[in-house]
Amino acid sequence: MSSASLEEFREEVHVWIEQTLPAELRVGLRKDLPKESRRRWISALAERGWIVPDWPVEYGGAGLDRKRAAIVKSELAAFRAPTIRGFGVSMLGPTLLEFGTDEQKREFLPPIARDEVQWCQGYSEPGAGSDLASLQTRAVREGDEYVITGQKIWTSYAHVADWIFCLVRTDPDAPKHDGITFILFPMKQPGVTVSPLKLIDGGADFSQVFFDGARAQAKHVVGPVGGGWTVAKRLLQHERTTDGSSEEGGITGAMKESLVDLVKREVGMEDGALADPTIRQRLAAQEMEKRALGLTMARAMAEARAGQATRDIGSLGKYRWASMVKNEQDIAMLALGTQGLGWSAPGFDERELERTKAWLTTRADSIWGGTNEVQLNVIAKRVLQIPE
Amino acid sequence: MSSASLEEFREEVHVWIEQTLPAELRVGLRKDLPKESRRRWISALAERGWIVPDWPVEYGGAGLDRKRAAIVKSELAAFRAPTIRGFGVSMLGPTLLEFGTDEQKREFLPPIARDEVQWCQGYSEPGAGSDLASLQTRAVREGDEYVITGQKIWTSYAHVADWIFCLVRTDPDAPKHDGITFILFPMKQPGVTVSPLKLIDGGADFSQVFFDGARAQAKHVVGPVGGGWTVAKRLLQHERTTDGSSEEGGITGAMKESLVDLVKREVGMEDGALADPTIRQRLAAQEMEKRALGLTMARAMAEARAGQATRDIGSLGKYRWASMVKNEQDIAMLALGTQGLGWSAPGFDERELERTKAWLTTRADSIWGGTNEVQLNVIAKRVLQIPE
Amino acid sequence: MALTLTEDQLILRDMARSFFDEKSPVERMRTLRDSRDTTGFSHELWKEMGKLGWIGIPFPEAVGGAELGYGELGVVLSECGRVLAPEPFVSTVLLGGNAVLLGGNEPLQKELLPDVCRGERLLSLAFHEHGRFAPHAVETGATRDGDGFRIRGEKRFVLDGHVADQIVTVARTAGGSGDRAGLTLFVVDADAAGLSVQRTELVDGRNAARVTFDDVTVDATRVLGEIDRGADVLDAVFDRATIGLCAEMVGTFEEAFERTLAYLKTREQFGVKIGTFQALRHRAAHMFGGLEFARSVVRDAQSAIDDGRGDVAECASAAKARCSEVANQIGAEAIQMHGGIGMTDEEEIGLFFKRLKAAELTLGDAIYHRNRFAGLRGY
Amino acid sequence: MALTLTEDQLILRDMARSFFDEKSPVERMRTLRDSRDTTGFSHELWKEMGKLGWIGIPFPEAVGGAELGYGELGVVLSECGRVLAPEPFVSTVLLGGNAVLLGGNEPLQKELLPDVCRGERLLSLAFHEHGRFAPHAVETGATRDGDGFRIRGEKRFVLDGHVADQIVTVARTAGGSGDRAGLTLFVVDADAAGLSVQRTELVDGRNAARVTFDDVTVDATRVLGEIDRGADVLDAVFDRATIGLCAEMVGTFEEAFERTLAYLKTREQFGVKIGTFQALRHRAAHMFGGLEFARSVVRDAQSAIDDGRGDVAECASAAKARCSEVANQIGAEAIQMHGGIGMTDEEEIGLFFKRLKAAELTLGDAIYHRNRFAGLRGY
Repeated sequence: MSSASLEEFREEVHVWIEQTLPAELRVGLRKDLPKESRRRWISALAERGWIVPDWPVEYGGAGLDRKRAAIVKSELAAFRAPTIRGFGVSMLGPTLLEFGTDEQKREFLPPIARDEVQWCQGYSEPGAGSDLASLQTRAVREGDEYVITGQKIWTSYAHVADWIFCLVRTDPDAPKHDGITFILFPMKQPGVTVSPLKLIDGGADFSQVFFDGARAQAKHVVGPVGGGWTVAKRLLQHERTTDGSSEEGGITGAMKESLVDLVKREVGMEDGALADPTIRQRLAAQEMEKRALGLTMARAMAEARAGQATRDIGSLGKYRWASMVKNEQDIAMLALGTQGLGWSAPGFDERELERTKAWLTTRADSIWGGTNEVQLNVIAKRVLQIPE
Repeated sequence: MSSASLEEFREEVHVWIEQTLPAELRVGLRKDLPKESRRRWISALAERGWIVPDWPVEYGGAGLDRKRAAIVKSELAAFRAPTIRGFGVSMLGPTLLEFGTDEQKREFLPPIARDEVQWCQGYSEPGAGSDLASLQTRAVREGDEYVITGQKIWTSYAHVADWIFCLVRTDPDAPKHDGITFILFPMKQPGVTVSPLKLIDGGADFSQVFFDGARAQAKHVVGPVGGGWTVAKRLLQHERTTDGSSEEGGITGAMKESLVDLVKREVGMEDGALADPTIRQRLAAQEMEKRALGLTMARAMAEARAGQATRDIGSLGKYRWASMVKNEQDIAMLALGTQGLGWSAPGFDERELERTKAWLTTRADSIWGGTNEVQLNVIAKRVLQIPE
Repeated sequence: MALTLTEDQLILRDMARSFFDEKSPVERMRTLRDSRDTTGFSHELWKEMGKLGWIGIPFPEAVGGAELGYGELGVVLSECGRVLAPEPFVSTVLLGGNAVLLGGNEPLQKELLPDVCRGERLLSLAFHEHGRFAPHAVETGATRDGDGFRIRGEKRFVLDGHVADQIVTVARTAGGSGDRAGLTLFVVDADAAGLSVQRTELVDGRNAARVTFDDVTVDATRVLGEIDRGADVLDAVFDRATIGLCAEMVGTFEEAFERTLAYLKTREQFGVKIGTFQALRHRAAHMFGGLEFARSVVRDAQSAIDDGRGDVAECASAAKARCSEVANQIGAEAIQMHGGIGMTDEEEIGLFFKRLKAAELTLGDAIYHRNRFAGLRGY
Repeated sequence: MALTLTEDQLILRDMARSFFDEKSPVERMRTLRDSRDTTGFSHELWKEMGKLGWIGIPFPEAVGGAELGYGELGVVLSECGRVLAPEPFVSTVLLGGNAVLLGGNEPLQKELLPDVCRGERLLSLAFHEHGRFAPHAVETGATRDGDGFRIRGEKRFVLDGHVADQIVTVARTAGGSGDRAGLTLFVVDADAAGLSVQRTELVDGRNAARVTFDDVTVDATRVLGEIDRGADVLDAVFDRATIGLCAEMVGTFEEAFERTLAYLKTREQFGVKIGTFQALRHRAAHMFGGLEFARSVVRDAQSAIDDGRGDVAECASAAKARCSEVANQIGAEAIQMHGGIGMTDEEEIGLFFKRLKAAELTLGDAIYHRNRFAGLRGY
């Protein structure tokens, strides 16, 4: 494939988006987009298969190769166009493409590619966090079905999800990792109860999900029965790939006011420098850390592309990212002082309240997606290969 | 015993020291004291049994109770009088009093109490540092003697010592802790070779000691054969008690220039504050830490005296002390900049060179006497009682 | 220097602990928060504490106090901190009460303090005008008006200002913002004309108000300390309040640490208790160090007040710099070691986490107090 | 932005590594130190490096250089750092050489640089007058004297000043100490009358001199850059030198880290390899993070020079702030994890430890560079 044809393709994509995407939607990830306009845009996108451009056409994708798919994504990003990034598109879809039966692919992929079905993830349990494989939710075979009993926690979007992909224990007597099965079933059924989980930041984006005789069809097991751990781990790799991009799109990027601006305003300037030299040092270190993290991730990707042997940087990136994101809010709190202690208006303005919430929300960044401790364990064991 | 009689005793001690101690010796721990004058003073002190005031009179002490012995020590300290703090007085003596046979006490204690015999300690080995009990120096019985082969390291004063108290393995087949014996033997004999160990600070206060068929008398085993571990641990407790006092007498206290003065001079003052606000923060934190450490040790002692149940603070104190002492020199290096990088004159003055050396010397404070890691382990296990 | 508790203090501690365990488990603080209780604490409980003599601890017997010391007050405050009791010790006793005690003449003391000691009068101190603690950065102005003064300005973070009967107000009678000279302290009644108080909701469930002074007139007899030299009183008030707040923090540290330690000993992952992981063990040891060192410097600071030592200011800053650091350390570790469950509102550890951050930033953070300490030490 | 090594750079790295492994194991540096070698490095080895074209990497072909970039120079410097080679890259190439390159007119460049590239001329830069890095704090004065200048003053820490053929000297022709304006750079011959050079011995085995200027006269043709505006050249020299020094440091980090990692994998205590202890594992992971992040920012800084980007100064400070921190971290952990054996002079890790501290404090510590970065970023 010549690079000329790639450039032509980019032009084609660009023109199509330019013509199709209404101006009011060119604003990036926001929750307050005009609904009807957004719906029409997503339909048009789905029509071209560009919600999942690299999926086969028969499953609702555009059947594009890696380079062309990347062009679609980068052009969409350049327009700050709304797109679909749910669990279906980013995690279950790729997993089904790899492990699903033809029947499963035909059944589940096209609705994902058209954004018609919302999925949620049933992984963590109260007793199975970092040690996910110790999960206890049971699935017992009854004819063509499995009957499911147990409890999941940290399930995002559970209250709006139509289906769940879920890890269940089908063989309690097998070794820990061998008794786990990856299964799909509908959320809207008797035996499934969703209970929102209020967090310390006041939000309730996660839920606990209780299964009391919920039913799944046996044909909706993905991969072998008892072979769910392999499927689950692979799916998490997709999650990690998605995570990588969250630096820009995450909570820090969405702030109404940058950290530097906030600190300048709150702490004040004297002779061209921040009035508090200690906070100045911390802010400079934070800016440097953010930049160094970006450079390190970029370098790792470039080295991987160049085939240069290097140590895997993934866990280090997650660890440092979590620390960096938390440190940003810690500095904001120092700069805000008691004005960072508000819970609600009046008395505290929007910029202050969003920092207080962000300070609380980001505490989770060193916990979700592999705790700091797990990342450090992984670095020591797999990256540095220090025998245990 | 009335407190009146204690006060009389203090007065008596005070008057005696006042009359006996020459003015030129009232200068604290220094190496450059006039020799003859010092010798006469130490003799006079030994004569009264006040080198080891709490030891029985028959072994060269003064047979004083705890309170009176403390009075002697505090009066001597008040005069900054030279005294003897070697391994014999502070470590072996108390251990022999507890574990030694009558014959051993008669043979070894009086010369210690008269400062006539120098002792050194044979504990660590190249392969047995934090894990002391894995020591490999072998002692094989031959008639009334043991024949010793092996190697010790970190032996202070080995080149001047007359005798060594040494941990040896008498039973290689017994469980690790059970094959160890505590034994005494002379250093000045064939089969003992002392090789000074040069350290990163340029000093050579420690040695390696090689035993190649060195001989010890069987009657000089302290405690049971194979029971040396118990004796060794008890002796280390005496070492720890001695350590506690080293805060004042240690390297930090002996500096020609205080850290605050050094930083003020090197960094400079502007408007009544240090010209570098970041170093100012670090210096303040360091001063606070030093003070907090002192308060914490004092509180622990006061609580122990008051019989108030509290968690043992010993390991925490050692850990924080080591960190504090190192941090002091780190700050000094920051303040000195490249003037802290000298190895010798010319080009660097005394105050600079002593800081450079101290920076290097103090790296050991988190290693000797139980590494930082060991102290933290002990806190977690014994103090916080977190099951392993 | 009283680094250990006396027999009497040990008895007081046991009494206070039983009292709070029974009447004020952490759950009570949550209920007050979630019900959006209009007071934000319990008047009844406060009066009971008055009857027990605890509110009056630092006040002279002549005004109904117990005339004890910060050693004793610290014992009670630590127990408050342990259960996150939101009663108005900081506002009424440490800030407002101390201002009247240290700056008020006899008539003012006799008028105000007996009710304070009984728990029947609430005070507050209005000084904050910015987010970061800067005690002399006051722009609220007081101008002469006949026999009195007219105050105009706005204050933030007036702790318990929504229920205070009197708000001791720091206003500028001379000089410019940041100047230590030119400040004057006034006792302003809550029902004064031109005064408006707006309650605000805080992250730790406590309450502070925005208070607006729209030409509030106040008589010259209501001045605490000397005109233009209010900072002499104010700085001493802040030292005592800071030390008291630190004592409360130590109680919060203790409880947050003990709960985290207990979690390490019970929570299982990978088939073992998570407390078996050495990295967590070492970090628990560090937390223990933070707690113990904080306890020492706070006890020392308390006795600096009680023994009339000359280094109270230094001790206050050493205590708050330390406690602010340790608040950060223990707060962060408590959440991290509790893992996901620590992120839920249901688990009480999060309440401790929030209170620790609030206390960290109240009356000056570690940076502020390290700078102040350095200044006091001459560098 | 060249974050990865090119094919050519990979080849250069392998060549340099073989060269240093063979000709300059760490033991060589120790021997030079212990023998109190009067030069302190090997003239022969330096000339060999000249023949290989490594000294000339950043210089134009017109003056005998290889006209390559800091990407390439960084590769060689990292390999030097890995074996602690004391050859005069910092003094002759990064400081003195860059001063002539960036400030010298054609005749001066043609006179001096070809020999530099061949390893047959050594340069140095005399700027330091205080312990802490403060590039404009210059009191050494240069006063007009006929067609030239007369220099009077004293410099410290003149790297390799004891063997330099020319000492580029920063002197004040106007203004007062600390002023950026009023500095002028002069090329002073080592044999100039009134110049005295006293070699000093450093903790890392390298060499710096005290240089005294006792009315040293220098011709106006020997000025680099413009009179009174020497800081324009000097600041650019420091940026490049800093970035080069950081590249050297990364090599030292790598080796110190790899040796410590190997020790964790082999040293046994309590019947197990000490690398099995989770606390040490986590700290090893932190060291790895320090190393990788340092590598990234240094590569970025190198390409900022090579690509002619506008943010070289920012990148230099980001690199040195980072490398100074990591030097502290890896140095401290290397000694601590080696335990007692790490305290012995015999074990080579101590040589790395010392070099890391020296590099940390050379050309500005982390505090200095964080402040500078903040200033460049406008806050």
